[in-house]
Amino acid sequence: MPEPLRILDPDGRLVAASPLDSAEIRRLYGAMVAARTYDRKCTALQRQGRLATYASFEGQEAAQIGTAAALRPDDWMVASYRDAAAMWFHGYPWLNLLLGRTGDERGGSPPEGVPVLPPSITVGAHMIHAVGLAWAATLQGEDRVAITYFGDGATSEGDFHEAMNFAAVYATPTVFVCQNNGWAISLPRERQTASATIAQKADAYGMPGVYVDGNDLLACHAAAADAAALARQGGGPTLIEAVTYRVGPHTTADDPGRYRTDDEVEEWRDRDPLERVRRHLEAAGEWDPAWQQQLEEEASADLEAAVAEAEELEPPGPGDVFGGMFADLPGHLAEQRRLLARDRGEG
Amino acid sequence: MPEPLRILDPDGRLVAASPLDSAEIRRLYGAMVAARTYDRKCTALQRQGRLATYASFEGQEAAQIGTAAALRPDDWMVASYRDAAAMWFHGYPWLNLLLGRTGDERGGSPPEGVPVLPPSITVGAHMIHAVGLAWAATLQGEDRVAITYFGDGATSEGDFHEAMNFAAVYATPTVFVCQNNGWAISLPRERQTASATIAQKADAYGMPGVYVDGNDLLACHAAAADAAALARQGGGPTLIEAVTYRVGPHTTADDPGRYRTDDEVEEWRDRDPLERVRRHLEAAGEWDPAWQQQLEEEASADLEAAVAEAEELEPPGPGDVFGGMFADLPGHLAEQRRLLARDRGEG
Amino acid sequence: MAELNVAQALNAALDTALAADPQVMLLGEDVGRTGGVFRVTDGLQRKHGEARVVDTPVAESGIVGAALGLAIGGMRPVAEIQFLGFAYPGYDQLVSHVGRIRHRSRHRFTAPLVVRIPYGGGIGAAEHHSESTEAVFTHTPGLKVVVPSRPYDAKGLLLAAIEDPDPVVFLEPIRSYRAVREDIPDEAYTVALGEAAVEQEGGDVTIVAYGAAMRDARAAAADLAATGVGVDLIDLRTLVPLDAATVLESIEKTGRLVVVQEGHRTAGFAAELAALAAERALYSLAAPVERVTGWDTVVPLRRAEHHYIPDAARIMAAARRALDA
Amino acid sequence: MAELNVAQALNAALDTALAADPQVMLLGEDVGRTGGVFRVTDGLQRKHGEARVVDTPVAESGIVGAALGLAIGGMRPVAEIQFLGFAYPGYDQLVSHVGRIRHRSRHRFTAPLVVRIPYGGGIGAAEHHSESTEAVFTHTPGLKVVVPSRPYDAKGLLLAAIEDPDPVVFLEPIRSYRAVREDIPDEAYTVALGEAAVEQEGGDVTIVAYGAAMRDARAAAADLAATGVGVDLIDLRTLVPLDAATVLESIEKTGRLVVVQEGHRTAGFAAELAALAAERALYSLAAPVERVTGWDTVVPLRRAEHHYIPDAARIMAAARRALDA
Ligand SMILES: Cc1ncc(C[n+]2csc(CCOP(=O)(O)OP(=O)(O)O)c2C)c(N)n1
Ligand SMILES: Cc1ncc(C[n+]2csc(CCOP(=O)(O)OP(=O)(O)O)c2C)c(N)n1
Ligand SMILES: [Mg+2]
Ligand SMILES: [Mg+2]
Repeated sequence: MPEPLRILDPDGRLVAASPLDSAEIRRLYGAMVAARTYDRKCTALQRQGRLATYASFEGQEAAQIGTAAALRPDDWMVASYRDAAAMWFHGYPWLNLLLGRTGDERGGSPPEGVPVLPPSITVGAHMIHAVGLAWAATLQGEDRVAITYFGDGATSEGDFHEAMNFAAVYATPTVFVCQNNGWAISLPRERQTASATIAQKADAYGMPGVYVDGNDLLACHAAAADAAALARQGGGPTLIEAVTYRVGPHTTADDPGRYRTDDEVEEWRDRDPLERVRRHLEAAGEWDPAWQQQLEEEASADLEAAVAEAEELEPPGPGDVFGGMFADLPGHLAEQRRLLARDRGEG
Repeated sequence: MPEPLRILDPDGRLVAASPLDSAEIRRLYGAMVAARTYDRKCTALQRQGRLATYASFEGQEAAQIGTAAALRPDDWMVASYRDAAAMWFHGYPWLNLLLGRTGDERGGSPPEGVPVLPPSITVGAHMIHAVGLAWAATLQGEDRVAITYFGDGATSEGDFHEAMNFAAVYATPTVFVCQNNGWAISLPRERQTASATIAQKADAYGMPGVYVDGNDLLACHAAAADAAALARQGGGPTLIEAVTYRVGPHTTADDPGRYRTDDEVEEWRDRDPLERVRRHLEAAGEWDPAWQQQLEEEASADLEAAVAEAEELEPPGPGDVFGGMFADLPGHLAEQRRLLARDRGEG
Repeated sequence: MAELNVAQALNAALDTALAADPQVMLLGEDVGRTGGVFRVTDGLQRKHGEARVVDTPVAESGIVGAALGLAIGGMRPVAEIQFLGFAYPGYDQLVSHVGRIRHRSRHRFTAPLVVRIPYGGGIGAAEHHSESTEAVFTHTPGLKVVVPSRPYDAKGLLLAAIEDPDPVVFLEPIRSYRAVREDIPDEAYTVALGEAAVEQEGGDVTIVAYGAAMRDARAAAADLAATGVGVDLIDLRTLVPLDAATVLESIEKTGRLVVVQEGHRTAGFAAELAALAAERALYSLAAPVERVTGWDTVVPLRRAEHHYIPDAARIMAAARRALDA
Repeated sequence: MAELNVAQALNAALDTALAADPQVMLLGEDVGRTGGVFRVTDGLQRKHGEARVVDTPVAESGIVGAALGLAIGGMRPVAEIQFLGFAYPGYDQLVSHVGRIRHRSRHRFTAPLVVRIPYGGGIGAAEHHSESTEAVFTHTPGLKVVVPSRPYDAKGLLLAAIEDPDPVVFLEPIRSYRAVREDIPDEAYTVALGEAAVEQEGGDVTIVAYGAAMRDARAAAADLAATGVGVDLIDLRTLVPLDAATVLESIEKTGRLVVVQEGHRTAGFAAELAALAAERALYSLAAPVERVTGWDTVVPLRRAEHHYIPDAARIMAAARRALDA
């Protein structure tokens, strides 16, 4: 195993120069706290039956916020069901994320101008969309980059291969971020693929691969910043493997006790990405409990408001079922809507 | 570019110890001559309208015969539309190959016990079948190996990736032979993928990759023999990239003049794999024109016989159309066969 | 005898097959250690070993393609695709190779394999987790398509599918996994592929359904019967090969056909049954054929799913129209 | 005006679109340097540049998925899949993402793209080169499905498809590429999607077909007309959205429906048309609906293909049965 790129060690000490000043580190720490607050809240809401199945990202906040923070606001983001932290940080509102989790497609429509696609539920198919988006930007003479997030399991899908190959062949400005969180539901990373690292797969496409400590906010930011800069200059794509861990279950429907030990989980809890930054800030006199409390309270307030708004929305009606399929409702769907109304005694 | 594995240089001189004695080299040379005779004959027959589209393998005889000669008779072979030389050498009769080319599915049924699947027409999907076959052999306690042939273009398909990954994860005894013949129809190798070599893609799966002079019969044999031995001992799969060239058109329907220069073709003609072995044998006093003539005449005779047999066969009837789908003709197909007869005024 | 639900009956069938035939093996995502996301393979890896109950990487084309190679090589693989919405990456292997290898090789090489796939909605799942695109598989030459609706059939049909010399796509109705229990014989038994079940007889109207929709069809049939309407209720159980005779016989008797299908409407399997009636029972039809189907839309998520999935009320409404025509 | 065959008319449409809209681009295997295996894109790369006419690696899922990303990003990609038999690896992208992104994002992100696919048999090609599985795409929500049968429509429908704000699967009948020529206006024009063409009117029997099968349908209709039979001959041109009104109107007039479809029989698009008749025109039907289709088999190779593909003789036989019923 190569040594992962690391800037902040597990005790919060800098082992290399920080790419960010302390104000920015504080901002990102605040974002990680907000993201974790969201994550815990969703798990709680799901237990109360107020959300459908939820996939926790606890433990992966640094990998998501660190890389997302390296983007320009107009860069495209194409992420998956476990990447709410990155999506939110890049402008996708909590409300939309929550709506999706209540089972309401309206969550998939972020505010105009937010360059973040709805989360991909299928594993693997979405990376090529980031390749196409980056390609489009180049063809249009824009220097926008597209970042895509996926897991260790997703690298086994043929679509990962085709996306990586297209990106390298056309040198599209795409940043591939693999959050290797150790597991794909019940399959451990070492049985997902026989390669020592996922980063080394980049070489198969003639693209640089970077192996990063995914629980190190600063290292994740540095890796993504370099990849984005390279892409923006026409240097083509990069694959980043952020080594992290899924501390929670795969989803609220999963029972990790069936396939992994608590010791393994505890080990990773000790490497918590938030705690690492907190220690760093505290040592620098940039953190105190009051601020922590303030961050958590602000995040909770924002989320309470978003939850309330989501739950007040009228449930989608037949109009929403048929109306989203095409720009204009075609005859056969108008007819089917009529049939539904007739069956319901409304037509 | 790394130096490809080479044993016989372009002038037919040994640059390393030969893995084969001269009797065996003579046998394989004879096979290459027979294969080329078949290839030329098919192109001629196609021009006369006696065959459907034909894909010539001229220039790739060493890559195919050399690797196939390293197999045990009971090893599985899963190859493509351009691999007739390898298939025939491993026991798939000329008759079956010709029948396929006349547009007769009966060609797909080799004699009982010949462990060679009908040629794959789709690009990419067949490699995983060789993984499954090799896996089955292991589960059944047999030490059979499965070899699969594919082109440089096939490495871009997602199925290549999934096959390579499964083979490495389960350490199946599979030998992947990529004949990099420089072109995928009109797409040159360097625009198929941005990696310097195809062999290096093996590392993405934690599997050995070998870069071989595909016009060197002895090097191809050595690489395949090593890979097969490793697989047989439970060492898992190997990827072999045999660097060669498609001297003819993609198929008889293709016009290479649209995408490549004659100079490039001539350059490769000078590296002809048969001529290389011929020079080696001649220098050793093991070749003379009479023997050459004998080889060609024997091959032609065999092929004439096979062509005659193929063309004498009654064309397939409705029974063949419906009869091959399931072990027993199900009711709906019996009904459809009846409908056809009725439309034809026979029912 | 044991009282089992559909998931348990399927588990029992797989256990039986693994015990009876050393060539039988299971492969798929999370089928081993966790026993599958629906627990259908629960405990089977512990009992039959990691070599025969195999957790695979996340790669559906690889799963189906490897199963084909295994089958040609003499094994009897039972592959699982985690949800029908994730079967599409493996569709090329099914249509281009699994369904063709026998024909391509004129019986020299064959594919005795089963692909188990949980399908259908009704549990408020995420996108792609509620698909009902069985019609695509029925339109794919060389595949048999089986859809059980109840525990007894689930075990018997799955054992028949595993024994079958040809590839079978075996669709398991997600919302029926734990809905009902039936007494299931402990020993092995098969329910023949290609035979529909007439669950209820009556002379007035024919209701044809399968899989998850059977629950709603049964409810509608019961309500209709309660109002004195005679219903022929047919559970197709196998879509390919279709038991056309049983369906036609009933139509000839009732003259009224209601077909229930959760899948999308256009060119769905209900269209095939309507076509069957229009071709081979036209003169018996006393009323227009009624298709009660899902729509040509994405299956809605949790909050709007009920607008999509055919329910007993819609089936009742259709039957009433047929009766009043 | 120029006399063009289907392949040339399509080439003209693409040339027009590339010249008119800088966002339009072509991508696919061998579409650039060689101009496609059927020469439909001949000369376009030379004229419009390598950035806009792009040769891709051999990866159909990548082609469709990249086209989706390009479309969301503001381009108007026209992707080519070399043959329908090679579209299946890209089917997941079509069903899971291309047809859904608008719905998933409630119109925020859209996929104005076209996937051109040569389809159908009749040229004695190798396995996988003669597929006619259009029904699968018609069963896929969010996709429009267009199938031209003649040069004039080929250009007009393709330009309409490229202009359309939603994804269109554009199926090009291989054996019609060079079969007939028509006078084609040099300038841009569109043929509206969703509108069938009534090519011939007569009161006795309705023959509905599309794409490659139109040639045989026309031949049969001509022979029937010659024997004094009045034929309504309908070329659907667009399968989704279907012009049901035109078909129903004709059935109500003739009472006899013959549907021609080269695709496999079970749950094919012909079944949808038969269902339409059984649901919405039952009382007009004077004879059983006749489906003239390909079979639920692999499309046979060169030496047996004629047993599979519906020809004029089979269409005639079906029409006669309908008339004699
Ligand atoms: C194409 C596809 N196959 C299977 C699934 C079911 N599934 C959902 S998540 C998952 C595991 C993904 O693991 P990984 O890529 O490591 O992401 P993680 O969940 O660990 O973040 C699987 C198999 C899916 N959603 N899509
Ligand atoms: C899945 C699939 N896509 C496309 C094709 C059309 N096609 C046939 S051969 C070929 C090029 C293959 O190139 P390569 O793999 O290098 O093999 P070669 O023909 O050079 O031997 C293509 C694109 C196909 N047969 N299958
Ligand atoms: Mg993971
Ligand atoms: Mg090649």
